[in-house]
Amino acid sequence: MLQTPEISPEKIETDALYKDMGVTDEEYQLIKKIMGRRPNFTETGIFSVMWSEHCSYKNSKPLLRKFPTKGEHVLQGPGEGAGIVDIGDGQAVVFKVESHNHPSAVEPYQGAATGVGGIIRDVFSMGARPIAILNSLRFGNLTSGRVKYLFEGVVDGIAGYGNCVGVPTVGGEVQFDNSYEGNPLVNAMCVGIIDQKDIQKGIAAGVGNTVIYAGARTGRDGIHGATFASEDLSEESESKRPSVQVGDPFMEKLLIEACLEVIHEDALVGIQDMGAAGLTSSASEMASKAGTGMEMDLDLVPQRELNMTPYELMLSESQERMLLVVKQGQEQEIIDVFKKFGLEAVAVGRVTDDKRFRLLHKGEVAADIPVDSLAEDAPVYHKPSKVPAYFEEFQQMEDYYPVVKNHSEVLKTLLQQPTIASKEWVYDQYDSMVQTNTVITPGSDAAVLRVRGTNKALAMTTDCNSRYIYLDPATGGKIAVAEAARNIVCSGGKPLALTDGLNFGNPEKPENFWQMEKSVEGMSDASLKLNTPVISGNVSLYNESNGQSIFPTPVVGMVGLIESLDHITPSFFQQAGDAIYLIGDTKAEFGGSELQNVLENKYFGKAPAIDLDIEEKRQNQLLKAIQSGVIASAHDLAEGGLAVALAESLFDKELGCEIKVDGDLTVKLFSESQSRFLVSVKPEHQDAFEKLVEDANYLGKVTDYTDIKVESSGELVVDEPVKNLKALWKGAIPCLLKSKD
Amino acid sequence: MKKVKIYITLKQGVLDPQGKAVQDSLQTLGYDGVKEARVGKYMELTVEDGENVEKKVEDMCAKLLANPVIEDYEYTIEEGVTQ
Amino acid sequence: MKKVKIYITLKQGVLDPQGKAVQDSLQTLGYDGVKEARVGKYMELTVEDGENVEKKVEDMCAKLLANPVIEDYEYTIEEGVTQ
Amino acid sequence: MKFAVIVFPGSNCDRDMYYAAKDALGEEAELVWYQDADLAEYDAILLPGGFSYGDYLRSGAIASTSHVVAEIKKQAKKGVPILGVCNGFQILLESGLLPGAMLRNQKLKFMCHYQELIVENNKTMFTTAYQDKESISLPIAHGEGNYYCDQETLKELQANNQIVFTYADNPNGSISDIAGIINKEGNVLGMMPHPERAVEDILGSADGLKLFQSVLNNWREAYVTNA
Ligand SMILES: Nc1ncnc2c1ncn2[C@@H]1O[C@H](COP(=O)(O)OP(=O)(O)O)[C@@H](O)[C@H]1O
Ligand SMILES: [Mg+2]
Repeated sequence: MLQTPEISPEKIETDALYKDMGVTDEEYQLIKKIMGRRPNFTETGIFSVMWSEHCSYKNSKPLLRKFPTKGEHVLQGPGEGAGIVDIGDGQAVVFKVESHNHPSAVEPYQGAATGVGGIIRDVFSMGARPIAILNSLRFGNLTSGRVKYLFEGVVDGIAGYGNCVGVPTVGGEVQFDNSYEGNPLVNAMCVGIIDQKDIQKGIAAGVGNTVIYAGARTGRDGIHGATFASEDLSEESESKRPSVQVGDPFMEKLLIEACLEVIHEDALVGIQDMGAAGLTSSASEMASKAGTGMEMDLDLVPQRELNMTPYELMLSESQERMLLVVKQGQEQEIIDVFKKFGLEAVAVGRVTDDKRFRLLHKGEVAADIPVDSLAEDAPVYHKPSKVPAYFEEFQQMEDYYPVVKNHSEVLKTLLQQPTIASKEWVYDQYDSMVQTNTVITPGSDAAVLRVRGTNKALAMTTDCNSRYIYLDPATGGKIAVAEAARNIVCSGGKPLALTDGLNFGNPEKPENFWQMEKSVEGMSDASLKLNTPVISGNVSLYNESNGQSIFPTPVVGMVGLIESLDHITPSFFQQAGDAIYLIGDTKAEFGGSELQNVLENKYFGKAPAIDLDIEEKRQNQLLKAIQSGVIASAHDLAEGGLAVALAESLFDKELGCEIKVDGDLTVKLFSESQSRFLVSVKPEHQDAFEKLVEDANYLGKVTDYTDIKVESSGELVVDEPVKNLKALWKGAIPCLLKSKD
Repeated sequence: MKKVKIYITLKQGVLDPQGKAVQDSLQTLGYDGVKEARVGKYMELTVEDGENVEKKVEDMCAKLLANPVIEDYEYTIEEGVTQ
Repeated sequence: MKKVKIYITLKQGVLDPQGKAVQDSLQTLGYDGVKEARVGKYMELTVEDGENVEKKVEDMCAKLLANPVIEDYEYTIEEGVTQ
Repeated sequence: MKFAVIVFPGSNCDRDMYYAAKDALGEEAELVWYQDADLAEYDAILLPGGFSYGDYLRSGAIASTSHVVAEIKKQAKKGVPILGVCNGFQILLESGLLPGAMLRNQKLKFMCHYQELIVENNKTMFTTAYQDKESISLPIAHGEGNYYCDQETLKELQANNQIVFTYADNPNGSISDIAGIINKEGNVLGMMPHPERAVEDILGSADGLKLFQSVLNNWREAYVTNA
């Protein structure tokens, strides 16, 4: 790889070369003012990455402030590597979501793999042991060869990295829609467990203390990755390919073990992973947070390649690296721990009292910047926002009502839609059981992991129906949070908190900014109501290809606490004879529905309505019912409505059911009205159940002859062997992948 | 039939964890003369004679066999080899 | 320094699912002249000059780099290559 | 009884194995870092799954050259029970303690799910708690579990009853559906499925616990009751 040529400060200004690094004219002037001179090449590079959206959240900060972030159990909100929530017994759960969209569009395997590696580091840098990985993926339609390549590569990359580091991948979601064709989304979430006394922070405290660099050597990988992530994807990005990083999960596994040992050393003051913008962001943030400065000698940084410039060393995004601040004089203690695992750890600098970020290279000062200007004091923009024309048009439309003749056929078609079809092809490639805590493996509403040594368990999920958010971001934002909470409740958990992955298009387009604004407002309303504060998150903007934005996709990652192992509840029917109930009302709501997509090949109209009071009430009542032991299974209704939920509930044990519905059959079977659950209850628990849950409608029974039978007005309108449906549902994705385009 | 031999290597500068592991392990075994190890792929294709074999092989490498983002490739084409 | 190039291939008779997959994908892409594909490994070692380089390389291959149950190997040693 | 769980750089089922021996079985167990290789004090040695050395080069290859494997060979000669699971099995193959080699799964994908197995030999020190031909369910989680050996070796394995577990529905292309084999002497077992992941009902199956119980029972019979 070529060395990046140095350019003189004068030339950077006169030729406005800072623009190539993503710095605007105004920002350049501001930098000049802060510096009191022209920044040199390295300094300009440092500002450019630290002031990119990826590191500074300059466009999203004003929105993020709207999120409720406090709660009685929250120990650490947004701002550190990951958020932390108390789960009792002196323990806490740590989690965060991270996007790796643009790298995955260019090199799907490595892009996804390094995304997983990065989010794991965020979690163990807090001192927590990573116990689970989830993901949230979006692709274009699986009919295109390129999309298949991206999909297969991304899944392979997640598996390749996660399996090797020994953290189980326990859940996630995948949706397929045209808007992601050129810009797939790859969001990964990591969950960890920690003893509260071990919680670490990424601070460079204690003037005179030593800065230690640990892990992989620095190469020319991913230079400018952070700015790259903050640009639209275009033909030109293809030529930026060398900026793709390559991950080494083996190194990461050793780093996890070494860091979890290091946190017990008295010598350790602060620790942070080197994520986006590598050494630059970790070092400057650690100093800025502690109110100190830092001086590093770049000649001491372990290097993989020859003749690396300060610019390259500071901007490299080589993976599997950590930065530690260690008490002066006790460096060896720390170095020895890394050594045991065959890892390099070297002192590269020290904490200073002058609040400056100073870098030495070959005996010269390569950069000298007031450290707060890189972190706390980075610029913040309030972008203009404008209601998109499409939204106003959608709001004025008549309610969409689909015409369905053969309900059985429609059910079959729905089950084969890749968004609804079984994701077994995906999660079979993930080691979902390593660490032997996984009680509910992928394929259910939420994954469940027991907390070893206690009688508790954690439920976790990622969710986001971006179609609703596209139609109506405020409503869709509420639904995304509510849906995640529903999945937690169905598994027997009390939702604790959430992490968000905000994936949007270019924020400079006022319509996009409006989508961001409204979805954040919707999500905030729901988080407040459902008492699930936002404890961490990630923003990924500029998700566009050829000028076309993705559907707004604010992914919700949620974790819930299951107070007793007895409360763990499966999502599928358990036994013939059990009564089936639908909790909640069904209205004619088809805007953004899977059925609309099947029939019209697009989404339009109004999103389904959601009433957060009702949502909260139903979730509470269902959770109570689960905790009192009267629920055999619980599943939330999502894409495809009741018919799809019924079928899904039957597949695992290959049971049958006989149910009756009255009224408008199309609405009853396929509407996507919100706040609904499908539950099964043992006959002896029916009375108790009906007392606990208000809006429960009896539908029928689970049967042991394996057909799904739906009767309406005395007529059998669906009568299909469950085996056949299951074969269609399971086969859909593998079949699409095999077919030639 | 032609026998095509394809050598796929990681681009200069791209991290090669596998090569590193091999080198370390060789050193542990006492082969400390090994200063660097890089691990790539080797493929042998048996291809029907025909027009433009070279052009086709070039295409196959660029489109499928190598990942141009991180890999380089070279190949040789041998005549009339029977296996 | 010497540059050692090592080619590791699956033994004749050992099924090569990866080779089969490569051949299938090439055919899907329209390269139906490809009658067989075998996938192996290619390594480049940079080794210090010294005595018995050849013997050492032979040893490394036999002891670590190839698994004799399933793999064959060949190598070439090039003189004085500077990278 | 005292179990050693060998931890290589990159092992990741080491704790799972440890908990199986310690909590589920209720015996003593220790995690032994590959460099601290004095194995004399242990009654059984467990080689856990994972990705030792990242599975770089070939799975298990680099680990098999380490000093601790020489030590394990010594213990094997003495008759100490040695169990290699998944990557542990691959290490046993690469080090020559068991015959054959692993190829990538036929479908070239990593796979993780419960798989039905048949206990083909319930006379080994690892399987006496199972019924002959018992059908059990254990998780598999591997990308290179496609067991291969030449015909001669296969005949020998069959003739000596060395095939201990087979897959009821071969997931990876293994020759003769082989899921686990034992050495001729009967004290070194290698298997791809994970018994240590199936030692509690809450994890979906406790079928793997019987394997550990077999080892314990046979050890007690040999050393405790005779003492
Ligand atoms: N990318 C993925 N990784 C792991 N598991 C997945 C993935 N996508 C889907 N799953 C699993 O498949 C099951 C069904 O997913 P989905 O249809 O999205 O469920 P829901 O609508 O209930 O959220 C879930 O258990 C989920 O964890
Ligand atoms: Mg669900």
